[in-house]
Amino acid sequence: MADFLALIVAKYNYWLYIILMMIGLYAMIAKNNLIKKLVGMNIFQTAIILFYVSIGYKTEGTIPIIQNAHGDHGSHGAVIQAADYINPLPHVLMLTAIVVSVATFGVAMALCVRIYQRYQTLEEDELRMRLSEK
Amino acid sequence: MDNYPALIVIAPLLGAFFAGLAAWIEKRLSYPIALAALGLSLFSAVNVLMQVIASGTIQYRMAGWAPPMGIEYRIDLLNAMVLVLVSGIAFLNLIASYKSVIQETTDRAESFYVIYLLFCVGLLGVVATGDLFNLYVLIEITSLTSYTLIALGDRDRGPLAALNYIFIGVIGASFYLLGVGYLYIKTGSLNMMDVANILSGIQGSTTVLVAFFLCIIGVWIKMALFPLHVWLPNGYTYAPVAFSRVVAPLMTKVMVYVMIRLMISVFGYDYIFTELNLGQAVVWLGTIAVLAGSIMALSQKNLKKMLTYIIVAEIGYMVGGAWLANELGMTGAILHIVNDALMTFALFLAVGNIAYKIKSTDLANLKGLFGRMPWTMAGFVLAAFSIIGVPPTCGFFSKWYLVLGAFEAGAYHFAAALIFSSLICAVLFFKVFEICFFESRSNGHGDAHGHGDSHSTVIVEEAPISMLVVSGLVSISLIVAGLYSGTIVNTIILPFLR
Amino acid sequence: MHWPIDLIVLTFVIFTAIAAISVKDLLGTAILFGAYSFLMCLLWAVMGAVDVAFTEASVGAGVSTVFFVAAVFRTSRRTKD
Amino acid sequence: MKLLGFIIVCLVGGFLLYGTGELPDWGDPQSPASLHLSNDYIEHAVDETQVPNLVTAVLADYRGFDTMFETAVVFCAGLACFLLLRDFRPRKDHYYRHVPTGVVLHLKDSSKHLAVGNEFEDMDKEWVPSDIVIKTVCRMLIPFIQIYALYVVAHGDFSPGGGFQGGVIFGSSLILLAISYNLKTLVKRVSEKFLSIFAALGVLIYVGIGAIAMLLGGNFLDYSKLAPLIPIDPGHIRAIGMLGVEIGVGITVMAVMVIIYINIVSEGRHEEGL
Repeated sequence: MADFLALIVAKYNYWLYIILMMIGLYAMIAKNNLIKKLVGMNIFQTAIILFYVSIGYKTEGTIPIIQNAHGDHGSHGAVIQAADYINPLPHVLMLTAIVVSVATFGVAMALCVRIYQRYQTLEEDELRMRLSEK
Repeated sequence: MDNYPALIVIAPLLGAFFAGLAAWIEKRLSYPIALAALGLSLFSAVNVLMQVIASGTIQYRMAGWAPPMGIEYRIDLLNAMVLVLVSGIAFLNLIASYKSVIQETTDRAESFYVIYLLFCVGLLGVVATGDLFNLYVLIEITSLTSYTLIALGDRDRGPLAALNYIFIGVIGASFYLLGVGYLYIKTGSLNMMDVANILSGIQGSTTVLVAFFLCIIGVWIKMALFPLHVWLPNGYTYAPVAFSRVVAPLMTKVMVYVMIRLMISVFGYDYIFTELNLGQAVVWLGTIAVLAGSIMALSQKNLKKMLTYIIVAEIGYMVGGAWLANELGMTGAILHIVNDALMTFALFLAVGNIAYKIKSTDLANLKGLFGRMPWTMAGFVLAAFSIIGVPPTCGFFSKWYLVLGAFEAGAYHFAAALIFSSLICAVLFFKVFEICFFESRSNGHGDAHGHGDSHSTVIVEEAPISMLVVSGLVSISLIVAGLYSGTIVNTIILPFLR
Repeated sequence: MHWPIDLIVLTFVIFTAIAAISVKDLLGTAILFGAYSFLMCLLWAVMGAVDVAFTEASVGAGVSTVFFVAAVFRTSRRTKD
Repeated sequence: MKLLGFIIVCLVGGFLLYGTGELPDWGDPQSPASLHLSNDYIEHAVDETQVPNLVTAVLADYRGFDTMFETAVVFCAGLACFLLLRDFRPRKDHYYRHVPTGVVLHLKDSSKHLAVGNEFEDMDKEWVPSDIVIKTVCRMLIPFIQIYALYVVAHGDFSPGGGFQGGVIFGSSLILLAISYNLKTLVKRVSEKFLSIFAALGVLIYVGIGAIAMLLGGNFLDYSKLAPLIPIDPGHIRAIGMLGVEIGVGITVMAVMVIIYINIVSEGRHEEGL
């Protein structure tokens, strides 16, 4: 039982990121409404960010802001222990990824508005019908 | 000056913002600024290529930090060659697009130049960088700019094609990002060299396997390998001409470059071909892509769309060649990056000239074009010969290497597909020539008297001189590149592969 | 020991994600999407990624939702699925 | 399509699930990802940059080149929304409401503004009674939100936050103004020209700092080469460089968020909105 719990704790994040990603991907492929697809896209991207953040976590670590750093430069007596701080690199990468995803989201929304102006609908099957009419 | 590697990317980036700001002072300032920025970029790229040929790989540390900590530009022979190619084509296209941008985007030409420059920044950065995550950010810049520019094209279909491209493009880029994440969890590093060093000590890991597949599938989606190509034909067809002229030759080729870079510099030959033994399967994929692309091209009624399907077939050439697992195949694939970029550029330049004058690229509207636009069509014929693979042009040489490589690897199906696709291209282009040459324009058929002198009254209506000059220059470069392909192979590709 | 919070919030995240893509009203989707982003931000804060959580709170739950509502305002709330 | 989607999703999910078997445990401090590079950053970043927030140090210095392109992506998104949606056709219909009586004047087919007195207000097609509580609260809140945003930008070196977060918060304070009053109020205060110039200017500050470092003989973005320009303890020069870069990022992000919002909500007409 304890082993099983340990396994769940160890892998739960990875499993659930995969489930989230599957939800997002499914919405992107199977949904009919363009805005629903965009929501799927965003879920898909956040799932990947969740994966990266999970990589960086350390059970015993604290947030990656060094405590007694400024003020006195001579305080190097307390050597910084790497194991005490959570890995900052994935966070940096994911800041970039979040911003990229919101940029894509904004452009996609603008496109949706533009498509709606032209066709008065955002449903994919209706759009396809409109296109084949012409 | 040793800042040339950075300047290649920084010059157009700075140029983009200066062009954007200058547009608020005087609208006409944007174009010369853009031109100067890309010119500087081309100049630096040529300089870097000279340096690399003379003294070997250049490493440039961004912000001065040593590689695994900071981001580094690592420019070897392959990079340097593709950089010159990309900046050259971007520069020439900007010269050619002055008139057509004004025609197509009317009051928004300045913004077009800004986005165009950012697109070039993305492509150049993708080629120059030596960092896996930096590659992702730059891929996103190229993608975001292409979404925008595609949506600006055709009023009805453009936005839909762009939105479709966003969905598929985001899946591709996210797969790549996820692959990088798996690599990172196993190696703890993002620098390509460093990752490759650590990976060589890891054997039989499922994580690396997953990382490999995610990265490669992501890149395949971005380069539109056959079953994943659905976004490409619509996207490139409905884009504005000035943009499709640069995105069609460069985007997919740069992605092929990324694939080759990942194969050679990150995962390594041994891992792919010995441990996973994937060569055969992917060569089959390439074969299918070549066949499917050529056959779908046959059924198109629009010249631009037909050419986009030919691009799909050409991607099959390069993917197949790169995965033949021998030196000849890889040489062919790399040489084909250069040649195909030039050929596609020449073809789309001709299409751009036609679209500028005729305002349509439907095959039915192209009748009598040889009489109306002789110079444009001369360039088109030359480019078509090159795609088919007629000897003095450059297309022949890369196909030659690819076929030799296929025979050496025993992949006869791939060789057969190459030859079959050349035949189909020949049929295809002669069909176009027939329409453009033999059938005169429909108004000639109307009156019975004018039958005799309908040929003598053909008016020559050529595209503007700037477009013609670029078109002619590129068409001639096809032959020049063909004649010098031995030099390219011996001074750049073979030293790189060994 | 953060893992019980982590487990619970993650489960909630999955529920809001499913709800966001299955609600038959786009304005509802927008709000659920905001909730999803906010829970995600909470999760990242639990995992010590404070900067990422901060960004997600301002970008994902804040501005994205506003863009979303703006786009729904200019298009339609109707959706078939 | 549904079935195809389901099959693809299951294939991808199964493949990824197969890949999780070998991943290190969640939170394992000994996983390779937490040993190789990250230790170098944690142990040396403060000495080398004097910035205690490691995320900011890595974001703006070690991997500052990434962040520059990320800002360029944001700029791109703003420009894209402008290009896709902006509609310069002048407004044909004007509505003016006489405040004391509530009578609405409708001007058809006129491209000119009517010079109306103080008793009339320029309004949208449909009049929404604006709530005095919301207006007052928002008017009081907005300055504080903006100060907080500036604090987030400036204090990013020491606490969570930085250019992006601060820029987004500042941008949302302006969006809040548009929501609580109406879009015209916002457009009147922050003109399109102002926003466009700021969007380009922010990235230009970033790239410019890098280029100046290059001109002074260092590599691109090497802040330590800025020392001759800024009279400050050379140990802190990197922190100052990072602050400059973050300000650039903040300006761009602020402007772009507002541009995207205005263009989406008014379909590019810049007059009526939420």
